[in-house]
Amino acid sequence: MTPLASYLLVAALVFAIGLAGALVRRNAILVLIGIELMLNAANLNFIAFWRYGPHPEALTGMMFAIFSIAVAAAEAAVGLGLVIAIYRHAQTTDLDKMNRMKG
Amino acid sequence: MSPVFYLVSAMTVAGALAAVLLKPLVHCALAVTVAFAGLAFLFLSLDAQFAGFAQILVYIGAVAILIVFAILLTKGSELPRDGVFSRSWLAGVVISAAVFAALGWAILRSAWTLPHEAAVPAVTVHDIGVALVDRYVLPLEIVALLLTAATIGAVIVAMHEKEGAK
Amino acid sequence: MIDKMDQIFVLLQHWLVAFLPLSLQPVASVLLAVVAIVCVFPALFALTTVFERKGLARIQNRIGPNRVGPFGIMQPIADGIKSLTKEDIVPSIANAPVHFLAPVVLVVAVFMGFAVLPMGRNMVLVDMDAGLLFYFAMGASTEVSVFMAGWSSRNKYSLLGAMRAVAQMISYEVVLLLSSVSVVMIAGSLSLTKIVAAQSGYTGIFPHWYIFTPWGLVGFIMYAIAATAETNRSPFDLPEGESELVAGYHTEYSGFKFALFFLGEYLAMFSISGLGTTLFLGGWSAPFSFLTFIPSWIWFFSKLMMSIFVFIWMRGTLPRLRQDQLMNFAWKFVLPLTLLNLMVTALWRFMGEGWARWGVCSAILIAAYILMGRVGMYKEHFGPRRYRYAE
Amino acid sequence: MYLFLEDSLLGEGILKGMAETARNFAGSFVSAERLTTVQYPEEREAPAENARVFPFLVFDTADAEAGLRCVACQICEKECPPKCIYIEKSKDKKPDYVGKQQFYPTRFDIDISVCMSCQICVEVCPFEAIKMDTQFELATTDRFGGLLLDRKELSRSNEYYHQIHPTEAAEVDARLAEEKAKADAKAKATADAAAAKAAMPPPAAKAAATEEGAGD
Repeated sequence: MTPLASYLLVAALVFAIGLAGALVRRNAILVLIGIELMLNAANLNFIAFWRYGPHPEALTGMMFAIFSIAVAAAEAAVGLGLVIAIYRHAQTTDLDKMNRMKG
Repeated sequence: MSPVFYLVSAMTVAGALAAVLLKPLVHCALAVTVAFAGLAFLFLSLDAQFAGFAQILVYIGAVAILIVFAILLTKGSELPRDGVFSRSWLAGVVISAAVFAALGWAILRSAWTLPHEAAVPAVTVHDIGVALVDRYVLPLEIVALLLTAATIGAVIVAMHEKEGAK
Repeated sequence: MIDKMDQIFVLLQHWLVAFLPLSLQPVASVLLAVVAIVCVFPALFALTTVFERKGLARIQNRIGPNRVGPFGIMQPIADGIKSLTKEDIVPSIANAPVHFLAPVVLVVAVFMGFAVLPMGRNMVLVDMDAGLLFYFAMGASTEVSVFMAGWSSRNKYSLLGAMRAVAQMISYEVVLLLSSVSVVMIAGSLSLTKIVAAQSGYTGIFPHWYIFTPWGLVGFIMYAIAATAETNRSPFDLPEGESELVAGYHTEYSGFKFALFFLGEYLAMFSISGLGTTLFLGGWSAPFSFLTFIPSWIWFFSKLMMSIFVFIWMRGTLPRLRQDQLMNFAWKFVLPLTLLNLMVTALWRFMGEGWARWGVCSAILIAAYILMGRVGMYKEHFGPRRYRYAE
Repeated sequence: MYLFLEDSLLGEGILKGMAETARNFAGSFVSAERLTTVQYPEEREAPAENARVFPFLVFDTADAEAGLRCVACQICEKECPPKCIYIEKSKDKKPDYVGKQQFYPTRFDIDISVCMSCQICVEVCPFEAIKMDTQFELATTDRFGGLLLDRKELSRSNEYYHQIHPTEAAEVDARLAEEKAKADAKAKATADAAAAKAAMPPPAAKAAATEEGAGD
């Protein structure tokens, strides 16, 4: 097993766990946590490929990870803002109960 | 691979699993903090100092705290009566297992063709900074715009509804 | 001889490490430095507690602790024995593991911050390329420990106190970061040793410290305000307002765990003062060119103690702010001024040498300060308190 | 438009305050009269005249048992907000300072761990029998027995009262003397009247009685 492959495996595992969290849990906040985990796993992939790739000095993977962190922060802020807004409206964050289009 | 890698990977995966499986939401948030910290250590072990510290600063310092605030603002710390898992949990588990299987298969298939060792890239923070305002200046500006929009959007979405609006 | 005195700790470390086999030497030298930090700063903490109590007493025309040992200097030992022998109470419904981990995480995260501080010439544990970022990453982790403490106590006052403290720390962390960024812009590096090196020259006898520039002065003041809030010191010590706010996140802590919180708070104060010294006050460099014969670590620690004294002085003077005043002050005054300061720093960077940039930068900052201060006071976002029922 | 407000610059007050505390800081090293505190166990300040801690019972004569002013009327016991006074009334009577036959307390306990030093017992006492002490060093290792003071422990002489609250004690003494004089005069008048009644013939005695009634 090469180092790159083991990093990729860890990233795949974290990604799968995040996906499971997003699909399996009822709470909207937990879904967001799952999405964050998936984004992080992708970042790990980028960094691993940057580290073991042919042109690390081009910084492509690193830059992608940095931008992804910035975007993830924005995503978390907006996502949690939405969760709070929905909670205020529906008094629940349970996704199984949010099955109506009408308010 | 060094034992440190296995330890940190185990910590990351355990944190992620706990975040998904634990029932009380605050426990999930703390567990996901552990997973974030583990990922930051993995970044550091990949010689990506800047990304690792940015990960700690953004994810542990901001996102984890944000999640915690959201949990407490939505009374998420109370356990729901009808279970924490969705009705379609089986489908979710199957899908994610399938995704992991596919990814793992691809990685293991190509494991021997992947590069073995690479020299530690001599990239300083200075290089990253120069690259940010040179080659990646357009993405940087777009991220800045996105962050501004996200800040305004989050404030508006979460702002108190005015009396009479209801 | 002067060089030897300057490097005495480095030489000592090398001498001690040389006794060990070659394979152990790198680990041993790091370990030795860690042990030094772990010993020196808690000792400084013990001293500071007694000096703080004596200083506050003098400000209030009292004498202060004078019973234990000569002039009360052994007071911290008595306090330490007291807190060690006190009963460690964990509420029965508390989340015991998290309740236990919170102070540990806090102290560890704060100790990590010392790793990148240059405490003298060649005296830095790890000279990281992204040292400043590392410091802030560690500072951000303390927020998690604060939340852990408040939540795991299962006490609504603790939880509210924790949320209050976290909101305060996040708000002022933004300011702390942005005011440091202006230094990074001029020094061109995130490495703290390079930042100190960039300030180490002299013009005549005067040093090139960043505080002696318009943007540096404003940045330093903003940094000091944010640092005060970040370390929960008066007048921003709402997390400790036991008299009117049931303390805060550490309400349910007693005995040694409480002492750990106390220690963490003081260590954070030291490290944030050390960072401020490094960023704005020239780190370990001497204030005048003819004083360079005094060892660099003496300069670092005397600057550190000076800033600690200012912290104590402020605590003895200023009343506690209310939560809304605190937030208004952060978001409506300090943050805009810091952002403006960033722009002024950029202007300073690109205007080139000469008196013109002094005039322009100072004028912009002073005008902004007066304008924003007046607006804030007029709208009562901050400034003198007025109470309806009192008039 | 905000530039010409009468208010000073933002932060000026903070600087003024810092200067003031700095003056205190330096001054407390230089001039000893700035220091307001007293090094308590070694030095102590004389207690203020109006200081009050816990109540005590006043007695007049040399004997604490006989001279106790308290007549066990139990008003203080009823009025005490935290109910820290416990009184047992005697069966027999003995003469008080006026010479009148009065009950006396066989038991008078104050639990000073309960007492809140409100001085209501002093206000309501019609006999000036209970007063506030200035003694505050009452710490004890026995928190139940040691803090429950009985009649003997509570008794203090009038001289002691004069010592701790001279002005108040003088007023009280004057008032008591006046009352005693009045009582004496009345007793004398009654005695005189009785003597006159015995001496006078019946009609005159009747007239004297009406006179006395008009005098009331």
